[in-house]
This record gives sequence, C-alpha cells and structure tokens, in this order.
Amino acid sequence: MKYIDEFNDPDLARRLLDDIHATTTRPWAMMEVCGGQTHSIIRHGIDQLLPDSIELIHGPGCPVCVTPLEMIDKALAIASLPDVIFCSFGDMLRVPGTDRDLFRVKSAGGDVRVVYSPLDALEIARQNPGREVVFFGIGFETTAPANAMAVHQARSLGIGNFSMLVSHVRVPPAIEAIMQSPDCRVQAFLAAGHVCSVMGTGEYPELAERYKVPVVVTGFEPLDILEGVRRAVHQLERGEHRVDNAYPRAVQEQGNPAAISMLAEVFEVTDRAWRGIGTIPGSGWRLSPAFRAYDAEHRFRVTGVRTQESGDCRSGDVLQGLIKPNECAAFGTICTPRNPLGATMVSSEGACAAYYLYRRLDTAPPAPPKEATPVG
Amino acid sequence: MKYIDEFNDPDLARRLLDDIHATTTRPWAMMEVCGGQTHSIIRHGIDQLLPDSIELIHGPGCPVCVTPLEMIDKALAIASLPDVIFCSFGDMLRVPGTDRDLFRVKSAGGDVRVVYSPLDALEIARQNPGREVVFFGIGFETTAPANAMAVHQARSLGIGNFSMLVSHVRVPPAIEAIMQSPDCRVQAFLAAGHVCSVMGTGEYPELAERYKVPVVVTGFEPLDILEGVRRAVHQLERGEHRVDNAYPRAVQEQGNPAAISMLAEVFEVTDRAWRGIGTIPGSGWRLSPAFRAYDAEHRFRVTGVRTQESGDCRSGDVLQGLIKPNECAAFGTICTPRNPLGATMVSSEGACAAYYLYRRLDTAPPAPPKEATPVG
Amino acid sequence: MGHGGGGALSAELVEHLFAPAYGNDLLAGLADSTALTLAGTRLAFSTDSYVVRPLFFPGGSIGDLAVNGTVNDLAMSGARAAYLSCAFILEEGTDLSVVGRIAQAVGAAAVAAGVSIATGDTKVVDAGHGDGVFINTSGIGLIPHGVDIRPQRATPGDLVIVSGPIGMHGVAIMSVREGLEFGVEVTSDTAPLGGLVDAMLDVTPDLHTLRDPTRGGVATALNEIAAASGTGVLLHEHAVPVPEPVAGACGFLGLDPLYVANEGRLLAFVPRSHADAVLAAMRAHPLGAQAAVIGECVTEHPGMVVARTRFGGTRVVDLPLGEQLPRIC
Amino acid sequence: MGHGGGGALSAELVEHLFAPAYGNDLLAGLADSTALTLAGTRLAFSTDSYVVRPLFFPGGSIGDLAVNGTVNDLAMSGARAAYLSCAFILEEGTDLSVVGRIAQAVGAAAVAAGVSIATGDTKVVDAGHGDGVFINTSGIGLIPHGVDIRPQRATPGDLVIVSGPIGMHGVAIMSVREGLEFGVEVTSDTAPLGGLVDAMLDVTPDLHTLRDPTRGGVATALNEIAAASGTGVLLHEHAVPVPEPVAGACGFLGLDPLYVANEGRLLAFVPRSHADAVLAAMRAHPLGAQAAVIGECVTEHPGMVVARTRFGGTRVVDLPLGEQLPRIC
Amino acid sequence: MCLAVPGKVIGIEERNGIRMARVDFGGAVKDVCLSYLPEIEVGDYAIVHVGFALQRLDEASALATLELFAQIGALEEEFGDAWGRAAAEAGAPVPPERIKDLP
Amino acid sequence: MCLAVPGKVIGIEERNGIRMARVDFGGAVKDVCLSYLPEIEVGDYAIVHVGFALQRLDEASALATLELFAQIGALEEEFGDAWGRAAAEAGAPVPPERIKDLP
Ligand code: SF4
Ligand code: SF4
Ligand SMILES: [Mg+2]
Ligand SMILES: [Mg+2]
Ligand SMILES: [Mg+2]
Ligand SMILES: [Mg+2]
Ligand SMILES: [Mg+2]
Ligand SMILES: [Mg+2]
Ligand SMILES: [Mg+2]
Ligand SMILES: [Mg+2]
Ligand SMILES: [Mg+2]
Ligand SMILES: [Mg+2]
Repeated sequence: MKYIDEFNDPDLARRLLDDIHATTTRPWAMMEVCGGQTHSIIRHGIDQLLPDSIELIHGPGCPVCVTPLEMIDKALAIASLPDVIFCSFGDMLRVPGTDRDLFRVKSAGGDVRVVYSPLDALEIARQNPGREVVFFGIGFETTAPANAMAVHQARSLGIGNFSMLVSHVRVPPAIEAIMQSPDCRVQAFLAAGHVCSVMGTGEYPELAERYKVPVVVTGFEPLDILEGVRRAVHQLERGEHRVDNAYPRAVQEQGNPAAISMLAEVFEVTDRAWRGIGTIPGSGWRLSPAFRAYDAEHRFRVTGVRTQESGDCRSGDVLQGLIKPNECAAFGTICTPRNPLGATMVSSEGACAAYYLYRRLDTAPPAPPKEATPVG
Repeated sequence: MKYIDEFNDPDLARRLLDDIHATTTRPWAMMEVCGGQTHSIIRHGIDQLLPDSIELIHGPGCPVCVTPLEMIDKALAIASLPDVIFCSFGDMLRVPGTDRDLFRVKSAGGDVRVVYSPLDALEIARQNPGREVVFFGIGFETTAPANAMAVHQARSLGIGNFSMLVSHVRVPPAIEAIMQSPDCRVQAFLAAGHVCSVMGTGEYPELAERYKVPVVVTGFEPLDILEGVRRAVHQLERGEHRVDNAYPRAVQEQGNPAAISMLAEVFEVTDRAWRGIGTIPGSGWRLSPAFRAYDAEHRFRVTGVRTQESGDCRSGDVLQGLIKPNECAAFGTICTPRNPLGATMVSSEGACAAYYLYRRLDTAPPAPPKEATPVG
Repeated sequence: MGHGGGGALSAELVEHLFAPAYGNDLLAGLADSTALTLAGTRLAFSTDSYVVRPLFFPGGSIGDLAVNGTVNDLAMSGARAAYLSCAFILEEGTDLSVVGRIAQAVGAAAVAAGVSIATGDTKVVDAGHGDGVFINTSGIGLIPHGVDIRPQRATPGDLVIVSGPIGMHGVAIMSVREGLEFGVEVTSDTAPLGGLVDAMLDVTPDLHTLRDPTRGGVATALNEIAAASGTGVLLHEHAVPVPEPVAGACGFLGLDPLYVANEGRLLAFVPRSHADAVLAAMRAHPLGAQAAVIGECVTEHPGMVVARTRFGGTRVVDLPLGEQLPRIC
Repeated sequence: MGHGGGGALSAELVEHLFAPAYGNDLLAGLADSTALTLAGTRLAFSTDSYVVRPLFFPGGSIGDLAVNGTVNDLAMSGARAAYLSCAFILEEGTDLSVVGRIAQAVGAAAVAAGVSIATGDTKVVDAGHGDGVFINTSGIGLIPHGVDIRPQRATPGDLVIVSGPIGMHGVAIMSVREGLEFGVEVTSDTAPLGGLVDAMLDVTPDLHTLRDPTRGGVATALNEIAAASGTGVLLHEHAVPVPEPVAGACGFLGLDPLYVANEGRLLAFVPRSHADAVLAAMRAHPLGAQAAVIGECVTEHPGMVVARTRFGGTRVVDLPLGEQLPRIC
Repeated sequence: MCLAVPGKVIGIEERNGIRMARVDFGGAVKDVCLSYLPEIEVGDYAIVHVGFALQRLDEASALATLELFAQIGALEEEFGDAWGRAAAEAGAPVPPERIKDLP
Repeated sequence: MCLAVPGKVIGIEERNGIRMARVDFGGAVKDVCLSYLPEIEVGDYAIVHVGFALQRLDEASALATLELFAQIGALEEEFGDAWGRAAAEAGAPVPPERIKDLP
C-alpha cells in the first residue's frame, strides 16, 4: 500500500542503519513518546538492529496505559448500569480496574460495545432513544478531535441520550514532567507524529530550548522510526537541540487548524492524573462548561467507587523510562498479559506487554510447559 | 393408594354398570358439572360402558375454559411487563388469548412461572422484593379458599409486591343459568364433589326443587362417577328430584366452615362473564374492598387490551350442553389442541379437547399421515 | 419448566426444514440413531443436545443424561456405544465447580456405559446468551451382524415390552422444581441400556423396534413408532408398571405417567414368537428385572395408539402438546 | 464481538477439567480430531459447536462453518469426512426463515464436501437463554492406511506450508461488524479441505502435522503445534501471504493478520525432503493455488514460535489473549 | 375443575404461625397448609387441592359406600351380563377378564 | 497511541450536512469524516484515525524523504557492513538476503 510499503523497504532500512551505526560514537538514551512507536519498534525488531549504545526508552504515550484507575472504575460502574449502552475503543476492554475489566462486565451481561469511531457510538445513541449511550473518551491529541466532534454533533443533532466519560491527555505537559524528574535519563525525544499531525510542531521549540533536548517529530513505519533515531543521533553527536520534522509527509508546522479550533470549543485544559505517574498539571482535557450536559461523570453520579492500585506494579517507573519492564519483579511472574497487574501490561502498546509478548526470548526464562488444552 | 384404588375396582364397576343397565328404561340426559369429572369419564371410557340411552352432557365446570378472553388478555399484558413475575397454575399457560398465550410470553422472555399453589407465588414475592409478583387467581369454589388465603397472608405478612388477578367463578349461578336456558336439555346434575367439600350441599335443595331436577353430589374416581350416574338414573326413573350425596367420604352438608368464612372475608360476589357463555349475574368473586390493594387489575391499569374472540367457535353451546364438540364445524379441522380456537379445546378438562384427544377414533376420520419428524 | 415447552418455535416446526435441505435419506428414518456403512462396517451414529434444567436432580445430572441419552440412542439400533464426543456450551457466570461436577458425571457415566469420550469442545457465551450449561454428545457404535432394528419394522402381531417401571426420571426432575419429597426410592432411572440390549440380542437378533421413551414418555415413543411403521398400537393400560410414588405425584400434579420422561427404560417391539424368551432375558438383567408386556401391534387404527382402560373402554393416546405442566383441573 | 472473548470463564480455564474426568487418553492428543480404531477400521472423530456471530457474512454462514469446520478437523487427521451429525439449539424468537436458510447452507456445504448429514437433533430454548442459533456438528471419516498425522509429529527440519492467503474469513466477519466494505474479493475463505489433503497424501502419506488455523489464526495454530510437539517454530514473516485488503483492514483496525481466523486454510508440517512435491501438489489444487512455505521447525526455542521480521529482527509470536478487538493505539 | 387428591397426614408442625402438614401421596410427600382443617391429626387422610387440605376423608363413609357397591351386585345378579353387553358395544376385542391374563 | 493509517480518497459526498469520504485502504473501504480536512479531493491520500481524516499526505515530501534515504546509502557506503553486524548481534541464523530465497 502506498505510503506504507515504501517505508518498510529492508534495503533502505539497511542504509539508515548503516548511517546510524556509522554516526554513533557513544551511548545515547532517547525516548519514543508514543506507544504506537514502541509497538512498531518491538514488533519489527528495530531495537535489535540499532547499535547497543543506543537505548530506546519507551514513553508514556499510550492513553490506555495512563488512564487513571479511578476513571476505569467509574467506567466499570457506569457500564454495569442496566439502562446503559457503554461504548469504547477495543483497547480499553481488558484494562484492569480495581477488581475487573470491561470485558468482564460485558461477559456478565452488561451492554458493552466496541466501536471503531466515536461517531459509531453517536449512531447507536440515535438508534436507541430509550437507552443511555456512554462513550469512553480517551486518547491524546490525535483522538481528541474525533471525540470533540461526536459531542458537538450530539448537541447540534439534539441527541440527548449520548454522553462521554472524558479522560483525555496532552503530550507536551507529559514531556515536561519527564524532563523535570530528577531521575530523568532522556537525552532526546522522538515526538509522536500523529499528535503533531493535529497540533503541529509549535509547542516543541520552547521545550527543546528549555531542556536542551533534541525533539524529532517521528512517524510509525520502520523507516520513519529509523529516520527519527538517525536524526536524533546526528543532533546528539553534534550537541544540537532543535525541533526536527522527520515525518513531513503527514506533519505540517501549523497542524490541523480546524481540529485545533474544535478542541478549543469543546474542551478545556485541566489537571489530569496519569496512571502510575500521578497528577500532571494542565495535562488533560475535559468538556468545557458549554458541553457539561454531555459529561457522563456529571450525568451519572457514580458513588462508592473505591480504587486500589496494586502495590507491586512499577508501571510509573516504566512509563518514565526509569526502569525497563523486565526489571520489575512482577514482570512475567505474577504480572502477565493474561493477568496484568498494571496497565502497561494490558495494552499491546504498553511497554510491559510489548516486552512480554515479543521479547520474552531475551528477557525472561523460557515459559513453563503449557498445559494440555484440547483444541480443534 | 387408599381412597383411590378401591374406587377403581373393575369388579365393583361391573356391579354398578349392571345396576344402571338394569334400571334404565328410557333416554336420560344428565350433566356432569365438573371438568374433572368429564376428564375421568372420557379417560376411563366410562361413557362407552353406559347404556346408549344415557347421555352425559359435559358441563361448564372447567375454570380454565370459562375464564373470559378479556381476563386472559389482561394476564398476557401484565405478564409481558418487564418487572413482573407472573405466576399461574399450569392449566392457564396454553389458553389462547386474542393473539397468543402465556407460554408464548414466557418463551419470548417474559418471567412466567408455573406454581403448584398460590402460596408458592407468595413465597416468590417474598424472595424477590424488587419485583412485582402477580398471581393469576382462577378457579371455582374449590380453589378460591387457597387464593383467598394467599391474599390474606400477603396482607398480614406485609408482602406489598404481591397481587392477584382474580377471575373466580361460582357453580350454583351457572347451574341456574343452564336451567333457565330455553334450549336446556339437562334432566339431572352430577354436582361437583370437591366444590361441595368446601361449600357443602346447602345451596342445592332450592335448585333441585325450583327446576325439578335431581342433584347428585358426585366424586371423581370411576366408581364415584358410576355411582353418581346410578343414583341419578334411579331418581329419574322414579320421577324424583332430590339432592343426594354420593360422595359422603369427602362431602359434608356444612362444607368447610373455616374456608367459607375466609371466602366471605376476602372476596365479594360479583357478576362474571363466562367465556363462550356470557355474563351470569352473581356468578363470580372479586377481592372485597378491604383487599383492593392486592388486586392486580387495580395495581396494573392495563389499557389498550383489545379482545377478539373467534367467530367460528361454538364453545358456548358446548359448555351449555347444546352440542357435542364434534358437532362444531371447526372441531378437528381448524380447531385442534395444537391450534385451539376456543378454550374448551385447550384445557385437557375442556370437552372439545377431551373429545379430540381420547375420542378421535369414534368422532373424526383418521388423522392424516403424520409428517416425518426426526426424533431421538 | 424446561425449555421449549411452548412458544412459536418448536422442534417439530423446525425439523421438517432439515431432511430436505440435507439432500439425503438418512434422516427420514425417524430412528434414535442412524445405521451407516463405512468401509464395510455397520455403524450406528447419533447426536443429541441436552438443555435440561435443573442441572442436578435426584439420581443424576445433565452429565449422566448426556452420556446415557446418546449411548441409549445407539443401543436402540442394537449398537453397543464405542465412542462419544462431548461438547459444552457454557454461559459466562457459571460456576467452575458446577462444570467440574458435570465433567466428573460425564466421565463416571462413560465408564459405567463402557464408552470412551474420544473428542470434545468447549465454547463460552456471554451471560444472557446461554443458560448455564448445554451439552451435545454424539456417539458411534458397532451394529452386530444380522441386526436390523428400526421403527419401521414394528408390525401387527408384535408384542410391546417395557423394560421397567415408568415415570421415575420425570418425577425426580419435578421433585426439584415443585419441591416434592420422596422416599429414597424416587430417583431418576438414568442408565445405559447397551448391556440390556445385548442380553436381548443374545436371545434373538430379530428384535423389530427399540426405543427409549425419553422426552414425552411412553405415549410419545409409541406414537412415533406407530406413525413410522403404520401399525396400530393397542396399549393395555392396567399392565403399564407405574410405581406408586409416580402415580401419587402425577395424581396431585395432574400429570399422566404415560407422558412423563424416562432415561433408563426401553420399549421393545418383539415378534410374538420370541416374546417370552426376550422377556425372560430382560428380567434376568438388572435393568430389566421388572420388564412387562404392555401392549401389542394390531391391524386396527393404523398409525394410532389406543389404550384399553381397566374398565374395558378405549381412548386414543395422542402425542403430547409439549411438556406437561402441573394443573388444577 | 463474538462470544467468549473474555470474562471469568474461558475454554482454556475449563478444558483442563475434562481430560482427567473422562478417564482416557484420547483427549490428551491436542488434535483437531481423534484417531480411533473400531472393528479394525481406523476412523477420525471430531466435534465442534458453532456460536459465531453474525450468522451470515460475506461468503457464508454459520451453516457453512458448521460443516466445513468439522470436515476440516477430520481432514487434519488425514481423514476424508464421511458422515456428520448436526444438532441445532435454537432460541425462541429466531425467524424460521433464518433457520431455513442455515439448513440450506448446511445441506449445500455437505454436498460440496462430499459428506452426508446422517443424524440430527433440534432443541428450542426460551428467549434470553440462547443466542439465535447454536450448531454442533460431529463427524466421522476413514483414515487411509499408513497415515499418521498428529501435532506431536512436527519435528525440527520440517517446513511449514500454508495453503493460501490468510485472514480472509476473520476480515469478512469484521466487515459486517464494523461496517467495512471491500471489493468483491473479500469474502470468507470457508471451504472443505478434504480434497486438498487427499491431493497432498497422494504425494506422500508422510505428512507430519496438519491444522486448520481457525479461531486465533495462524499464530495460535503454530503455538499449539509447537507446544504439543516441543519443537521450535521459526516463522518467516515476510513470506506469509496476506492479501492487501486484509492488510488494509488490519492496519486501520489495529489487528495482526497472524491472529485473524481462517476457515478454508491449512498449515502443513512436512519433512523437508517432501516439501517441494507437496507444495507442487497443493498449488495444482484450486484450494492450494497460492500455497507458500512460511517457516520451519528448529531446535532453538523449543515449544515456542518466533517470527523473523523482514528487517532481520525477531520476536516471540505468542498465543492471543482471546479475540482481537479494534484498537486506537 | 378442582383436581383434589387424597393423602395421608404423616406429620404436623407450626411454621410462621401457620399449621402445616406433611402429606404422603403414595410415597410422594408434600407440605400442605392445614388452616382450613385445623382439627386433623397425624394418620388421618385429607382431600388436598393446590397445597391446602380441604376436607378430612371419612373412613366409615368410604367403607359404607364400598359395602353398598358390593351389595348392589348381589342384588342385581339376576339381570344378566350387562358388563358383557357394554364391552361389546364399545368394540372391545379382548374381554375384560382376559386382559389380566396377558403375558 | 494514535493508530492512524494512510488511505486514498475514492469518493466524497455530503451526508446530513457533513462532508464524508469513502477511503480505500488497499482494498478495504471505509466511510471517513472530512470535517477536519474539508479541502481534500478525490485521489488524495489522508491519514485517518478513528473515522476522521486528520491530515493530507504530501506526496512531494514523501518522495523527498525516500530520495534522502537512497542518498544516505550512497554517501555512507564506505562505512562497511553495519547491517551484517546488527543482524549477527540479533542472533539471526539466516542472513536477510537469504530470507527472500526460501522456497
Ligand atoms: S510488569 Fe506488570 S507489575 Fe511490573 S511495571 Fe509492568 S505492568 Fe506493572
Ligand atoms: S371444537 Fe374448537 S371451535 Fe369448536 S367449540 Fe370446541 S373449542 Fe370452539
Ligand atoms: Mg474445529
Ligand atoms: Mg473445538
Ligand atoms: Mg481445527
Ligand atoms: Mg473438532
Ligand atoms: Mg435421544
Ligand atoms: Mg434428538
Ligand atoms: Mg431416544
Ligand atoms: Mg439421538
Ligand atoms: Mg441465563
Ligand atoms: Mg439473545
């Protein structure tokens, strides 16, 4: 497919790798911000091909992973209500709340539906006027415009039985929080390409300057990632700290103005708790007062939600790049994708899950012999 | 079993039959009032053993058959409500309303439960405080004390989620209505033994005298029925018209005083429509004002019930003994137990069903070859 | 109440869709199991799904029924069951311990029947899309040489034998639903009948028809055989062995024992000349100790079942209209 | 979403209860179907219940799956399916016309597969206690002389062949659920594989392992075989034939084609010496025209499946965690 | 109407202030409400309908009835075989006497 | 985060006042909302996420990027076989070149 196949060419990959190997003279630690990039790196084995001296730190850019436990528990409580149709992206269904997940709610008879788009949830609301349809609005700046549009349309079409449980997060405050951490080891950022497709690159020069850190806007195909790494290495080796757009086919400096203005209308910036990390000032969006009527937290005053995060989980350290997943004592033992302790183990974007699924050969002793399971 | 086996003895039956045959000198038409007696007569083939000159007319004594269509449709509407657990004796489940029956409601997901006793329904109400439990209170004087007790206990135990859809009927007004019909052919009554177990025999001397008709209180086992017939024949042959108790082991003149006083407390006499016959003055019971709060008709104001009885059904004539079931044009053709047009075809007590199920050999051409239905 | 007792859909209504759609004559035989030939070997093959409620009842569970039901359907072709498949459809929310107890029951019943569970499957459906546990078993068994047991072979002159007292299974199930209690003796009769059939075949391979009178009871089984063979069946009502507690329970619930389910009984249509010997062989087997002749095939009323009452009257014994329900009148 | 993708109960969780309860070793073989001996004849026997939603999808219906699924499980033992049972559990309220269309599909699929529906059953459950239509099929077939195809026989040195492009069935199902549209070419691949397997056996009876990568896709099938045999499986990712629409749909839904279901494909583990000839025979058959070698068995990482990426990296290919769901990240 | 059957009272107890009996119907035992028959005792038989005992069965009456039946036969024997006539009318192929002799 | 994929706009229409495109992802076609990319035309490619077109893909930029990649190789050829080194480090038993030659 056009724009994909060309950026998966092994011959060109080899040229980029040659350049990286040739350029790198000492150890560098860089963070790919986005979980989609983590996924691509691990799935294609790109990290195995880089010089050993280049360390990729997997960033907090998985909205599933960072959605706070309290919000998950609220979602579970709302989804269990008999009159509610609860719609969600598929990613959220296996994210563990305090004592279960949305899949469990669905299996127990709750009307939980996976949708591809928030507009699908809106359509479900239109077709089920007697029911309350709640959409779980999670995501970074890439997803926020779609969710904003769904709320906006609900109002203009008068679809009163639609509401959204909003837990949006914003990337730049998270980068800032990481850089402010005293343990911070990140020397360069591969910024999230699709976030920049929406927001543009205007938020980054100040960050690059303040923290003296190169910021390379990076895409998701293997060549895109290699190119991001390559440009970061070149800046690092030269002691530079510029914002560099390595994904120009999809990212323009001004982003998408129509989307940005819709975001400004429907949402307002708020402090937001990140699972495993804690509250980051100004790092989230919530519905602005004009759309408060569509806020599921407002509509369903779910009380008695008691959250209890596992004490063994070090996903906060993983999300900040302080440890690798396999350095967590729970990794692969009491915490596996089948029984995840933390969110980073449940999303296939999550660093812990990526390590477990794709890197078990390198990081852990071989799995015990599997139990006989008749199949067919 | 004691009190059953002795009254099923073929040798004694032969003696009673001998006496009947010997005594009968001309045609007599007598009505067994109760559907239970009809059932016993047909099931055991007693009618086949009587002299041809004795005609048994099957009376209206099947509460399932005579429950008015409007009441069935109300039951169907209430049973379809999502919060309702609708409890009924099993007999009522296949009785056709205007467009379906309780079985269909249950199969379509309605919570319809068959109970053996109204006390079982009360217990279900106690165990499901969040649901409304409605019991379909049908029956003659035999069943009414049980239903009265359930309502009485609901009030004394404070079980507020219990109510009853009451459609009770009383035998003596029905007998009177039959005798008043200009087409009446009934020359003697075999009165319903178990109704008399409750109410005693005090209501009958006046009827016997007014209409110059023998009334023999009759039981249900084959010998009981033969003895009822025998005593009726003796009276008829002698030109007498007394009340005679042929079921003394279970019927006392005063009936059951405790039951009678409970009936007087919980119910009040009302006019009642009989399916196929029409309204008979004073022929029913409804809850008395003190128990109105437990009246399901009062609690669930079911509106929009539109009843439409089949125009082809002659069950009224059957119930009054004016025709035999097989004289109805619909019998065995468009009306069968599988697709009953009228209530007398649906209850196994109903005269039409009894004829269809047990007498098809005598009354109808052989059934068409059955369709191949794989079984196993 | 169990499933499928009423409503718009019924197995009868649906099943006529299948045989023509499948484009072969194997299903037209109306048998409990189908006789096949594979590589020169004569096999019986049968399938049934079990949706019975409650899952556990006095004397057994859905697991016992799932094994014995299919083993018996094979036996009704004269085949000794060799291998069963066993497929579960579980509803989310069902206790694992319930599944475990049923699995144990399946295993124990298989051992008792001398059959091996050879292949299995498990599917889990969401809550509200199933009903606890459904089980399908299919079974294969060898048909001995010279044996040809089919409903179509019932013929006037045959005597009808029942292998023992009727109604125990249905009344045991009802005792749970209706809160009845019985002496210890009223438990489901669920049992594998292969051994009993073997004993009968030892007397003569010329058994005409066998059927296990399960759902719908003796009346239904007799009607199906009468319909398939075109013979009339005359039932001598007083000769039908009805245990006293079954008669008692049916009495006050208003049920007819002829329509109550059995899970460990068979009806045999046997040429009159072999009847005494077959009856003797049955009575010598633990599962046939109370076997009795209950009727005969007649040329009158072809395709119909008629009962002669103890008083000498007659009545048609019809197919039931779905499950019998407790009644007041 | 289909059934059983999550929740407390899972087939895996439950199935360990069964084999020990049944008291025989037949279920321990991890095969699609079980090889048996009956009266000296070697048979394969298999069962599966079908609870797939939607009932109809581009290229087929639950009826096609119910026939082809079991026919293929038999073929994966090298057996040509001879007879199937077919048992329906219908939910009250299901349209009779829906049942009729499914019955027609069952019949047509049986004719196409050269198998006879020999025995059937129908149960009806109340609304809310089922889910429209569940089907169980069980099947029996003859295993040719000298054939011994089992997951345990996969061994280092074997090449892994897939019979054609993957992911078509799962994507066709998803196109209904997610409102996707495709060109005409994206329909379920559901097909009976008995003929293809016959063509392969004509080349050599010494096929080690066959498996149809149905639920859970190629990744799941390879893992099961690796686990059963103890061999390592190295998958050459770039060699796996993924049709462009499947790649496209998986791309924007965030799915991995290796985990997407197929209903008319097989994986063959073949000794390297026979691989060329088997591959040629497959390519000469309509259902194997695009067959390709996609991997090999290795002594490294025993019991595990590892993919080599087109860039030369490696990653573990694990068992899936239930059904894949459309994702945003 | 009114399927009521005789059963034997085998136990009596108070439950929530209500007098209840365990009644044996030939081996099938059921709990039955005694509110309408408070004087009944263990060992008595009662007619039971939908869970309520409605009337005590009077053994003396039952025996008298059966005695009457037996006498009727004795009195009427000279009138000939009415039974046989009836059975023939009903088309019975097997005389009732013979039914008992079937194998 | 943010699984967004490129697709080709093959048709555009108004629906309930909203501009919608049919977008082809290599044969899989999906309806996509154009509210945020009103100027896009049939034949263009766009990045699509959860049913919304977010950014037009710029072909000139893409070609320039690929051209750059090709030149890097040419410039850096003298630095030796870094690829082979990397592959060896990853424990690859089959050199990448050979993978394509598998049967
Ligand atoms: S391995 Fe599990 S417990 Fe450890 S950090 Fe990751 S998610 Fe948390
Ligand atoms: S046969 Fe049917 S239509 Fe005729 S009177 Fe009886 S119930 Fe009515
Ligand atoms: Mg299968
Ligand atoms: Mg299976
Ligand atoms: Mg398979
Ligand atoms: Mg199988
Ligand atoms: Mg069966
Ligand atoms: Mg069956
Ligand atoms: Mg059977
Ligand atoms: Mg069967
Ligand atoms: Mg349920
Ligand atoms: Mg359903």
